[in-house]
Amino acid sequence: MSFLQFSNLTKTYPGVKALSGISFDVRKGAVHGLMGENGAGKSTLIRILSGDQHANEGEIRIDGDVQAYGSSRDAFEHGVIVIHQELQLVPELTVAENLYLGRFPAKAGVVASAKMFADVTEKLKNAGIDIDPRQKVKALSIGERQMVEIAKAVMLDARVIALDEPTSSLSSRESEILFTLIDRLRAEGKVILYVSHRLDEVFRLCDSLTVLRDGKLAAHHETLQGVTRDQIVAEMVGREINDIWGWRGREAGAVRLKVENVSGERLPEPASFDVRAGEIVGFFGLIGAGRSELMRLVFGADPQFSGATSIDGAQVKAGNPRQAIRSGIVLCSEDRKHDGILQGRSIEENINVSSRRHYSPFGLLDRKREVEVAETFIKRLKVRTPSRKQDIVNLSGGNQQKVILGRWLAEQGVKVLIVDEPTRGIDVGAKSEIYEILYELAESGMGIVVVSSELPEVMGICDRILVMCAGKIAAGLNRDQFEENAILAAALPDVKQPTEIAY
Amino acid sequence: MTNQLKKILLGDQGIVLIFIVAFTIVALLVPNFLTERNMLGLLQSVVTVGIVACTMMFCLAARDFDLSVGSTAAFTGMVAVMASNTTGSILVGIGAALLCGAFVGFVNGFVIAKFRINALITTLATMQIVRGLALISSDGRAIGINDPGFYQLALSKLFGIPTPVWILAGLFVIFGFVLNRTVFGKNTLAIGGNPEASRLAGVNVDKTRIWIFALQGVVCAVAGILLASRITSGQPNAAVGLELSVISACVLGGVSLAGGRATMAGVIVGVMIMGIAENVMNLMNIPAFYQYIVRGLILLLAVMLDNLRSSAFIRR
Amino acid sequence: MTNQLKKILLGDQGIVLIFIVAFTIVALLVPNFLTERNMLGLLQSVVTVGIVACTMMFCLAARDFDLSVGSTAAFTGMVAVMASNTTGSILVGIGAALLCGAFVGFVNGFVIAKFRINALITTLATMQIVRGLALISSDGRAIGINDPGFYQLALSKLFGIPTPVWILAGLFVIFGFVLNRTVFGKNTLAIGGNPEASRLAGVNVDKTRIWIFALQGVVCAVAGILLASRITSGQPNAAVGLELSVISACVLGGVSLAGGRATMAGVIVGVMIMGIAENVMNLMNIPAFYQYIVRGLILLLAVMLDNLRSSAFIRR
Amino acid sequence: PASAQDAKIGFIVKQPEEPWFQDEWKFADQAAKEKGFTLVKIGAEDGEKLMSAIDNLGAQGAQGFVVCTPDVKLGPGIVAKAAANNLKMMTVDDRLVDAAGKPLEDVPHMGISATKIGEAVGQGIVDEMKARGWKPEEVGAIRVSYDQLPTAVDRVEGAISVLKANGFKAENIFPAPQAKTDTEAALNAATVVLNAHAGIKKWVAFGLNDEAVLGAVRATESVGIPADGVIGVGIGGADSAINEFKKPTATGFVGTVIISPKRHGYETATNMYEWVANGKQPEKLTLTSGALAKRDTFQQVRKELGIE
Ligand SMILES: Nc1ncnc2c1ncn2[C@@H]1O[C@H](COP(=O)(O)OP(=O)(O)OP(=O)(O)O)[C@@H](O)[C@H]1O
Ligand SMILES: Nc1ncnc2c1ncn2[C@@H]1O[C@H](COP(=O)(O)OP(=O)(O)OP(=O)(O)O)[C@@H](O)[C@H]1O
Ligand SMILES: [Mg+2]
Ligand SMILES: [Mg+2]
Repeated sequence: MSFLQFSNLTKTYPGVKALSGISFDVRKGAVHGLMGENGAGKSTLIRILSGDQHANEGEIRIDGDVQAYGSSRDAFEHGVIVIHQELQLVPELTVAENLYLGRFPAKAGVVASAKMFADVTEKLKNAGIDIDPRQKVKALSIGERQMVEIAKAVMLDARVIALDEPTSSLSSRESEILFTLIDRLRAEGKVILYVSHRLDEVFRLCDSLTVLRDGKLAAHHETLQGVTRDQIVAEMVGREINDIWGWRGREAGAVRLKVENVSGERLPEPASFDVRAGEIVGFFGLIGAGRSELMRLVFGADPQFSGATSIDGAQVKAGNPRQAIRSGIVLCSEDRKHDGILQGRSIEENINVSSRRHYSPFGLLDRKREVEVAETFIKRLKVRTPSRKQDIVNLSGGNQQKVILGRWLAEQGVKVLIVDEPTRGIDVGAKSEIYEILYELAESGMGIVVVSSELPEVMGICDRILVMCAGKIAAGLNRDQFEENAILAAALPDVKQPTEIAY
Repeated sequence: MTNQLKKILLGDQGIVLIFIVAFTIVALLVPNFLTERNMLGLLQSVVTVGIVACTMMFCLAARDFDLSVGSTAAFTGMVAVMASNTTGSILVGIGAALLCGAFVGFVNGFVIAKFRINALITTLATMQIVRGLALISSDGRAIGINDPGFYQLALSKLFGIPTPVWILAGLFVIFGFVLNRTVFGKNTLAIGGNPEASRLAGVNVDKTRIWIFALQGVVCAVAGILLASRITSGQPNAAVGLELSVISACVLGGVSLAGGRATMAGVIVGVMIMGIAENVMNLMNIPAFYQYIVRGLILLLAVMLDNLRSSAFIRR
Repeated sequence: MTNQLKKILLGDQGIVLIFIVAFTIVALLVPNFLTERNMLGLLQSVVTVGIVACTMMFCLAARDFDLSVGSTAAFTGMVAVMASNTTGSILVGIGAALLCGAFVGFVNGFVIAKFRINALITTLATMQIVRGLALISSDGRAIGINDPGFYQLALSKLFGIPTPVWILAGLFVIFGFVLNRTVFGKNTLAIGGNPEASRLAGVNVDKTRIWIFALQGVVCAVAGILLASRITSGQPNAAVGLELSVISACVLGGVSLAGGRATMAGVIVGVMIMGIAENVMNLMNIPAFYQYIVRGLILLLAVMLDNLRSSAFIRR
Repeated sequence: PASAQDAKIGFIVKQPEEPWFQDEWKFADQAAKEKGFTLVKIGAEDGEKLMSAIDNLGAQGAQGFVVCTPDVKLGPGIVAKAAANNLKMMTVDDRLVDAAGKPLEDVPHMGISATKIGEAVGQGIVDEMKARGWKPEEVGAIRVSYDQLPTAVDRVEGAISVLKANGFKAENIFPAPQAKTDTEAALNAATVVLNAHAGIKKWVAFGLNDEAVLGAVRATESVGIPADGVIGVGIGGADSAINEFKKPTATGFVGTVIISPKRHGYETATNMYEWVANGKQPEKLTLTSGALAKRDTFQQVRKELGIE
């Protein structure tokens, strides 16, 4: 019996047809997957379901009733809860307040704080999420914030729950918490729409699946029995991809990046590691393990308390990203919204912002060159956009991520490239393109650091993995030592004995 | 536990600490400052700014901006005087002024929230329009209060403290409570902190913003009525430039112009710092032209100290 | 291709369209408006606001704020007059004024960028300090220009158009170029779009901000010198409230107070709309009190139209 | 010479919101109605607006204007601007001066000097003190000052000169600088002075205008000094001052020096009209005088000045 029905949904933005005539049904008590390339229209569909955007044509029915709500609040009152792709939290409020935002428990307008905190503590515990409800959200790491978002979905009583890439910066352990929660919800008979670029998850979780391509319905599977990964990939990207990782070996050269005893405010324990020329080093860990913070310290985004970083033997000035870039080290941050995109500026400007110093004589722009650079990376990374002049905030999440990556790939004279969750929200097709680029860069002698919460990814593309746990580098493994359980074990805080760091 | 202590001293409310230190120094150094009479005079002199700062705090916390407060205070003061003169009832006058204030505020809020027009431009426009109304309705002249009972609003005292000061204190308590303990206050902070997230979480952003501006209007009317009572007439030129004083007091008190951050204690301190600065400059007979310079330096010093304090905290 | 056309008409520069329509209507309806004399008068009347708007655009685009422009213009005007009176050389006077302007701007920028102090408070402080300096240096009275050659700055004409208007046009061209064609301009917009991201992308945020304020100071000095020449004296009370006019002109011209968005064409139109409004109200003999209301309504109307236009475009 | 129908005359004032200038305009309007010419009223708060206003008049085809300038030092600039626009001009209230500070004698002027008004205020205070039998040494004076405005300085200095000449000691005169020119600012500034000198029981107050003095009087009331211990004399005869006289009981606001807006408005406009229409040049200098109005005399004074 179909409980949630989409019929003929169509949505256009200026210059973009985001959805055209999408129709499909979802059963009660089913987890329904939604997949598709970046910019295929998944988030748009979800945004329409949430009442945040309005379709140009078509309708949504829940339990047979046409939904004609005009805002997120209406949608909520109709039993629809949506967790959006971009984190939607208020940094200055506490975790509990964020969870209850829009529906505070109150008597005569006065918030019943004690009840609220008790309630949240209890529910977070039940859900297996370990976050202090009295903490302000601004003090949480990205991954922790994502867990807060997830808590939102399970805390409230809803008929339909839509999750837009909820695991994009979670490692498998935290994802597992989410999956347990989803299983529970499924058992309660809720309808769940689940957007993800991770195929494993889709197979682990979903009962049925819809694939979108270019805003159109590319495939609909009532059941996933007998459906193969390759088939879905082909439906999504219109071609076959045999091995997304496509790893190929190369000789590591001399040490390029040497990090010694670096510590900072959020990373009290000094950390040391190095990266050789032509080497791709992966950093794995659970959320809050301190990987991002370590990279920010190395790059100089945050002030260092101690330690030193050198590239090819030359000391890098600490605490100054500008100097770091000039000495050949760049960081593509995990938080694209806060640290990446220049709001209100075009794709072209977002790509050129750093690299243009190489082709701007006397501070004057070389507009031809800027267009060239922008077009090159739009093409190479398959950014889906009507024009390079498009405001970056109008792009889909994955496409924004590609533009930010493009900014750093366009940079010249890079010796060490650090990418933090580089494929966060990026589709399978584009992922393999990005890996290919990383290999090429490594082959040209660059040292590369990949921070990722996706274990298959680090295992798939790295030559060496460093595992971080509770702010310390807990283990190091060479490619021939890669083994899922060993890596996970090292990442877990209760395993006290660090394995011998390789080489 | 020392950490806990540090947090209180150096945390959000740190400007309070600076204030206490500064107050002590001033009290010791400036003769005639810490007399009962001067303290009462000081408190009365900050009534207008203080009252309006209560709601301006909400306005700024929600990432909005209101330039029309001075005009509204002047206009509602006129309305109170005119209405009570015509009807012979002070209560009717006060009621009319509060209504007019609420109306101006509501219009501001409605235009800003519903038509999505920049708050700066909207309130700049209403600032002009309302000032024009005040001037037109009185033909540009001050209007005297007929019923001496009206003066009593400002002159009467309770336990030796003038009524306006009690009203100010009451508003501080009320709005402090509203900001921290009510859904309305939390929603205000949420809207300022992340408008998009608040909207998606189902906060009625438009309604909240309209309410904030309407409240601001009412509170301006309270200030306007007290001001009229204090100067025993409605003056169309009153309270010019009030907006800048109020906004600076708020920002000085740690309210972020980028929204999402505000504390009542901070705002009170901001208001008091500005009031004390004026008071002390006059007590010390600083010549008018040098007062400009001193005023500027005090502003700078206050925020710099606050900054030093908080960055020292962060580095730890 | 009609799409292309639509984009131009309704895109970023749409306010230009509104302006052209409004201008035509005014020219047809208001007698004496479209005469050469009135046009020249109009242009001269917007020189001060227009000049300062050039750099205020950068300031706002970088998410900053500058309230000190009025004081700086007055102060530098005084400096120009005093220095040229004492030395007998107009050039020395101009040089001294430009230097003082740059210095004030640099201090603003330095304090804001390096000590991370709120721009509103900082420039409010310098606004007071600089106004105080202007008053002190002249004892509060205007200082007449000794050398009549100084008047020529404002009175002289080139091809029938007064020099200040040429200077204004020149600055429009220069700053339009700087905004769109230089790294400095792009960095300004990037900082406004996302200061943290810009820092991490290697933009020298502090330096850029300091430069913006220093430039703003120099440009205020240009405005101050021309103003002094126009009113044949240095006046410590000149240009009070200039900051609000300039900021409104910019915002009217589509510069976002949240940073990251600005176009020179928009700012020019914003400046012209404000100038035309004043001009037409005087041509039409609108009584002073009603001018307030009309001014407010025009402001509202202009942004509302701009809004309607852009939302109509989005809906399509 | 232009005929009445197309005679157009500008009347520019520095503070259009002030009741005084409103009155000047009102009387100028009356002249325009009687003579049948067009009057263009423009407010110009600073030098730049003034220059634009003159351009604007030129563009409208006016033949002449009357101006009360925001600053007398603008003299040469205004004269040049008027000439450039081919406009006849005369000044009212404030007389233009050149760079050296000498009055521009060529420009016809009607007015009263700021110092003179101040002296009238001082005299009013001194007379009242004598009537009440106060001794100068037991009295404090509040000088509500707004030194940013040169006229304001001249007015209060005028008052002080008379006070001193009548035995007032300089150290008993306390400045209360107001941050803005409204009543509230004066009130706050005066309160500080009163509190700082709590020992003094008798006070006199003077300032830039009625509003300033009213603020000082309100301050005495709020600190509990009875009305018979206060002598405030304002300037202007604005409605806020008249309101004081209409209050059921006398306040410390004893009097106000009224200047006649009728002569300043009506006569200057008429003179300018005669000049542009009939080529009859006005007098180079006409000085008017202020009159002190008190609670019992204000109606009569106003009638004499042609205001009622
Ligand atoms: N506000 C907007 N203005 C213009 N175009 C938009 C806007 N929002 C989305 N789009 C476009 O609509 C298309 C669909 O976007 P959507 O966000 O639904 O993609 P998605 O499938 O969620 O992609 P991703 O996997 O990257 O999140 C994209 O091409 C995007 O550029
Ligand atoms: N802005 C902040 N203020 C204070 N503490 C923070 C802040 N951001 C992160 N932290 C804390 O610093 C620790 C390290 O976070 P970091 O982001 O480096 O972890 P991570 O390994 O990259 O994991 P994630 O997947 O969550 O990003 C976390 O415990 C987090 O709570
Ligand atoms: Mg998406
Ligand atoms: Mg991370």
